[in-house]
Amino acid sequence: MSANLWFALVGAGLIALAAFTFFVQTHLLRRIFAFNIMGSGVFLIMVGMAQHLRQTDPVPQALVLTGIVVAVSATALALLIFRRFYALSAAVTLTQDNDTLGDSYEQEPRQ
Amino acid sequence: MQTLNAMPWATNFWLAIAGLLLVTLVAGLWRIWRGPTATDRMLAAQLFGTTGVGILLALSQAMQQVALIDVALVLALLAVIAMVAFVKRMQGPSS
Amino acid sequence: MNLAFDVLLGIALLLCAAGVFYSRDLFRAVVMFIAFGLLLALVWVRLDAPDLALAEAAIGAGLTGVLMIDAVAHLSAKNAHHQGAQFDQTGARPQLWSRILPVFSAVIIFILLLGAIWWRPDAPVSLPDLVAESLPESGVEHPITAVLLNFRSYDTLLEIAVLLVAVVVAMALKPDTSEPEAGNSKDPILHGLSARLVPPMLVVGVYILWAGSYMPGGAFQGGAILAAALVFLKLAGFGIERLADSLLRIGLALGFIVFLTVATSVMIGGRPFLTYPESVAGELIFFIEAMLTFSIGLILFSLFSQAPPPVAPTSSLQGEQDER
Amino acid sequence: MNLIPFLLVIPLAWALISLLLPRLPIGPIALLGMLVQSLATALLWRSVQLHGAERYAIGDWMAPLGITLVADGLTVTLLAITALIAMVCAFYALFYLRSHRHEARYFWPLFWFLLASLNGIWLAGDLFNLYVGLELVTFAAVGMVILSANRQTLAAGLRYLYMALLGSIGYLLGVALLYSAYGTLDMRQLAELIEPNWTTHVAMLSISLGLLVKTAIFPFHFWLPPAHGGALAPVSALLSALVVKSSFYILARLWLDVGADVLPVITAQGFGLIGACAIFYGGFKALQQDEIKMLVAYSTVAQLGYLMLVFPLAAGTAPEHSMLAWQGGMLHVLAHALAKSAMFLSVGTLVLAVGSKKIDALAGISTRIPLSLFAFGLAGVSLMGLPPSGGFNAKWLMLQSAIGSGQWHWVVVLSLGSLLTATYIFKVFRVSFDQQAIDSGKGLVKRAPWGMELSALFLAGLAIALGFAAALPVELLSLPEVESSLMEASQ
Repeated sequence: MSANLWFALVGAGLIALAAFTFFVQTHLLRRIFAFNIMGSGVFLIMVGMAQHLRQTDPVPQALVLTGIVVAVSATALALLIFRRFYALSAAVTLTQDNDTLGDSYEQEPRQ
Repeated sequence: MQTLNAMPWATNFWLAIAGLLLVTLVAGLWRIWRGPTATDRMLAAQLFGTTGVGILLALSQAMQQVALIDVALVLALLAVIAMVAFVKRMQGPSS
Repeated sequence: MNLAFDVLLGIALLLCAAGVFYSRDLFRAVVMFIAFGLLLALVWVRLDAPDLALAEAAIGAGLTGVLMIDAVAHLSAKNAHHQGAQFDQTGARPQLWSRILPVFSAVIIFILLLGAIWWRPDAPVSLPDLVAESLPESGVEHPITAVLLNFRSYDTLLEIAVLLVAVVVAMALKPDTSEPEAGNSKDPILHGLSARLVPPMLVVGVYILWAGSYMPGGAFQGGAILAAALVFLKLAGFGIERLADSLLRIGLALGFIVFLTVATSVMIGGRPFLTYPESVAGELIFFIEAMLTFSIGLILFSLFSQAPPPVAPTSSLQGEQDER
Repeated sequence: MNLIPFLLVIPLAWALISLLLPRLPIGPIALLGMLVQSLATALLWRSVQLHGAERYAIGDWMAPLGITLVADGLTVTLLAITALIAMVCAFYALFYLRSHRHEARYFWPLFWFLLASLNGIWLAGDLFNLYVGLELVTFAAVGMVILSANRQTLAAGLRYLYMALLGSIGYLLGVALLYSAYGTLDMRQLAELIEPNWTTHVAMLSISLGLLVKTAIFPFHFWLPPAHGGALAPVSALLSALVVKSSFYILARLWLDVGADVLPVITAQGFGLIGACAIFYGGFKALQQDEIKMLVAYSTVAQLGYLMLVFPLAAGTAPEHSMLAWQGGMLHVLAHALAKSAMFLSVGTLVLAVGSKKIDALAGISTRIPLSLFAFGLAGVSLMGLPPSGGFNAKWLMLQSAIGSGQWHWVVVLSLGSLLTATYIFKVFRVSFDQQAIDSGKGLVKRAPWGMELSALFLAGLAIALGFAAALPVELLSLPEVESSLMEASQ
């Protein structure tokens, strides 16, 4: 087994772990961790599998570089929205009463 | 790609060094897990950064890749930022 | 020897991920996450991808870690204000089936992926050969830079747009009344540290950018280092985010503007979109990359600095608490 | 000169203008940009109509190495509908955003980025490029949802962002597996190489799940109603009409264009089954809502279910039935886009006029604000699939395909779905025509700006007109064939 294939398998493990976490954790911050690690698992599979039995492949490496940058901006964005949400609601999870807009919903125009 | 010249035995030597450092890194992982205080964890993470630099340098010899020295350089420079963020945000005037 | 190292590294990575997920304490999860980024950088090294190792070292272990620490600090700071607010509480004890179902699906996902990796067919097309073949015409010597900024430059253009959109959303989220951050006095130690550390960071950032044309490095890695330097300056109490709003906007968009302008203006000569004239391809790519580095650095920093300060004004909270 | 890149350059340039020069009157400038954009789209449409599908190699690098853009009949149809709806929404937003000063500042850059990414997705011929396009759509759409930044929209935006990110990861995982198995990211080349094996199946499963989450198909629909129901009216219109279609478009392209040979009949029937569940579940939930925007949002959940019926009708059936289903499905995309955007725009006007989101608050408004209610009704006609309307034609084609291929269970689903749609549309009308409320002088309303009423009416009119002019897009939609004949010619 080559190193490439081994790390692709590790990537699969990361994805499974992160998926499990995503299902059982409702804490928004923990779900951001799960995204990041799941994404890393996908990146490992992308590079590891493509390079197995072949030479170093610059294409998936370039794609993953793009993916990493997209992932960090997604993380930053999710954190920003989460923090704003937290500042307004003091909640760290999305609960049922946020799920539907509910009876008490009236538009709150901002100042 | 530039390469460093190295003897065949040297490859294994440097790899062994890197492996040894990796073992200490796993030990550091345990310290992060145990804690008990946030500062312990943060210091362990800093140790991680330093060990990481060592591993990278050893690997650059073992795999004969000059570019890894750049990676080590970047890691060495940036590892400190998390510490600064920790000091400012967790231990700052707000707590 | 090689294999032993890789196996140990892989297991450490998995352990680290498990540590992130199963830490009851959020801060421990964050430190584990930083360690995870570092181990991942080592994995990229072992996968012969020093470019990714660079990016991961700068972004995963550096920037994302700071973002997370900042967020957790925000949670704990706010928690002091909210008496009885739910902090790191995962809700009531789950039912048995809701325990089994996630385990079951995670196992299924793992088995499916295992099979997909194990019984993979041999690819009939080999892009690396094509890349190597066309590399001389691309204007750069480093294949990954060639892929990112020439062969698949359209992806990169859209990716910068993604970054820009993230910043626009961040700006839109910013409260209209931004208050100065509390306790942002200059710390003498930090001040001295930044005076010694930020210049080398900037130099390394520029070096990584420049190296990108012939060896691992390039705009993203350089930009991430630049962003880290800026974040450092902000943490040390330099109020660089108080740049004029319009100036900041132009800086954020500069890379994208240059990229789009070059991409479009080559069409005047009858070339397709994003086709660099071969004689100046190398120079054009370097110019675009330099602008991108600047903008990416500013964008990533901006995503960090737009976050509300840890001690946010609690005026909007009054109504919420009455509701509960 | 080739027009294809301009469909990307124009929105990106306008996005930059509205971001960097906020002091300019960016609303009217946006309208000007939409005119330019529509012109370019119309020219491209004409050229494809005359000369057939076009391929465009970006950077002059040929397919597996570089990225190719494809403009075939389906693409130009979607480009046209995008330009049309976006233009009307922009016009509507000019009036609507007057009461939302803060939101207006960031609405326009996001609007243009969203448009660029949608155009990019319609045109894309490369798997990874689609990933970047999807992320751009997600970020811009989430940004537009949370523009008002109150607690509800932030919660909705977070839920949307999380599910969309999960979907993206699923999609990317599939792309990674496909790349490792076939060594290419170009969709046309992949169509030639793809064969049924474990890796392909897992990859397609992962991609499908990711895209189903992004398209909000039952049971992954739960993020959609709060996001679409809570956003500003023009944003809701854009999201329901176009954004959810973008991921469905990729799904349809991947299965029916690229992977037609590896799509097992059982998978296609499974897709149909969840589509049927979506139709009924969305319909029932719409019926239960007491807020008008949530009703319309759940209606989107239901209508998206119809799209999933394309798979069982088009896969593994005789070519003529398959073509009918494909045409019907794509016509449904167009008809629903027009009708739903009209509905959200008219509802936005109604909510603004009565000052409440409750359906009950609409009591007796039929005499006060008849134009918007009429637009709502016309759009409803198309959604129910009553003749003559685009919705009718779409469902008629799908019914024909279902009857022709002997799949009677889908006939039942299609008919019952229309009945359910009628029920929740009439729920709104029952309230608004409440004679008691009219007599008692309830339903006093603010005047709505004329432009808002007109925009909704215009789109609703088009949804009906599509019933008469369906031949025009349908003719172009049969272009997967042209695509493949081109393929043979190039070999």
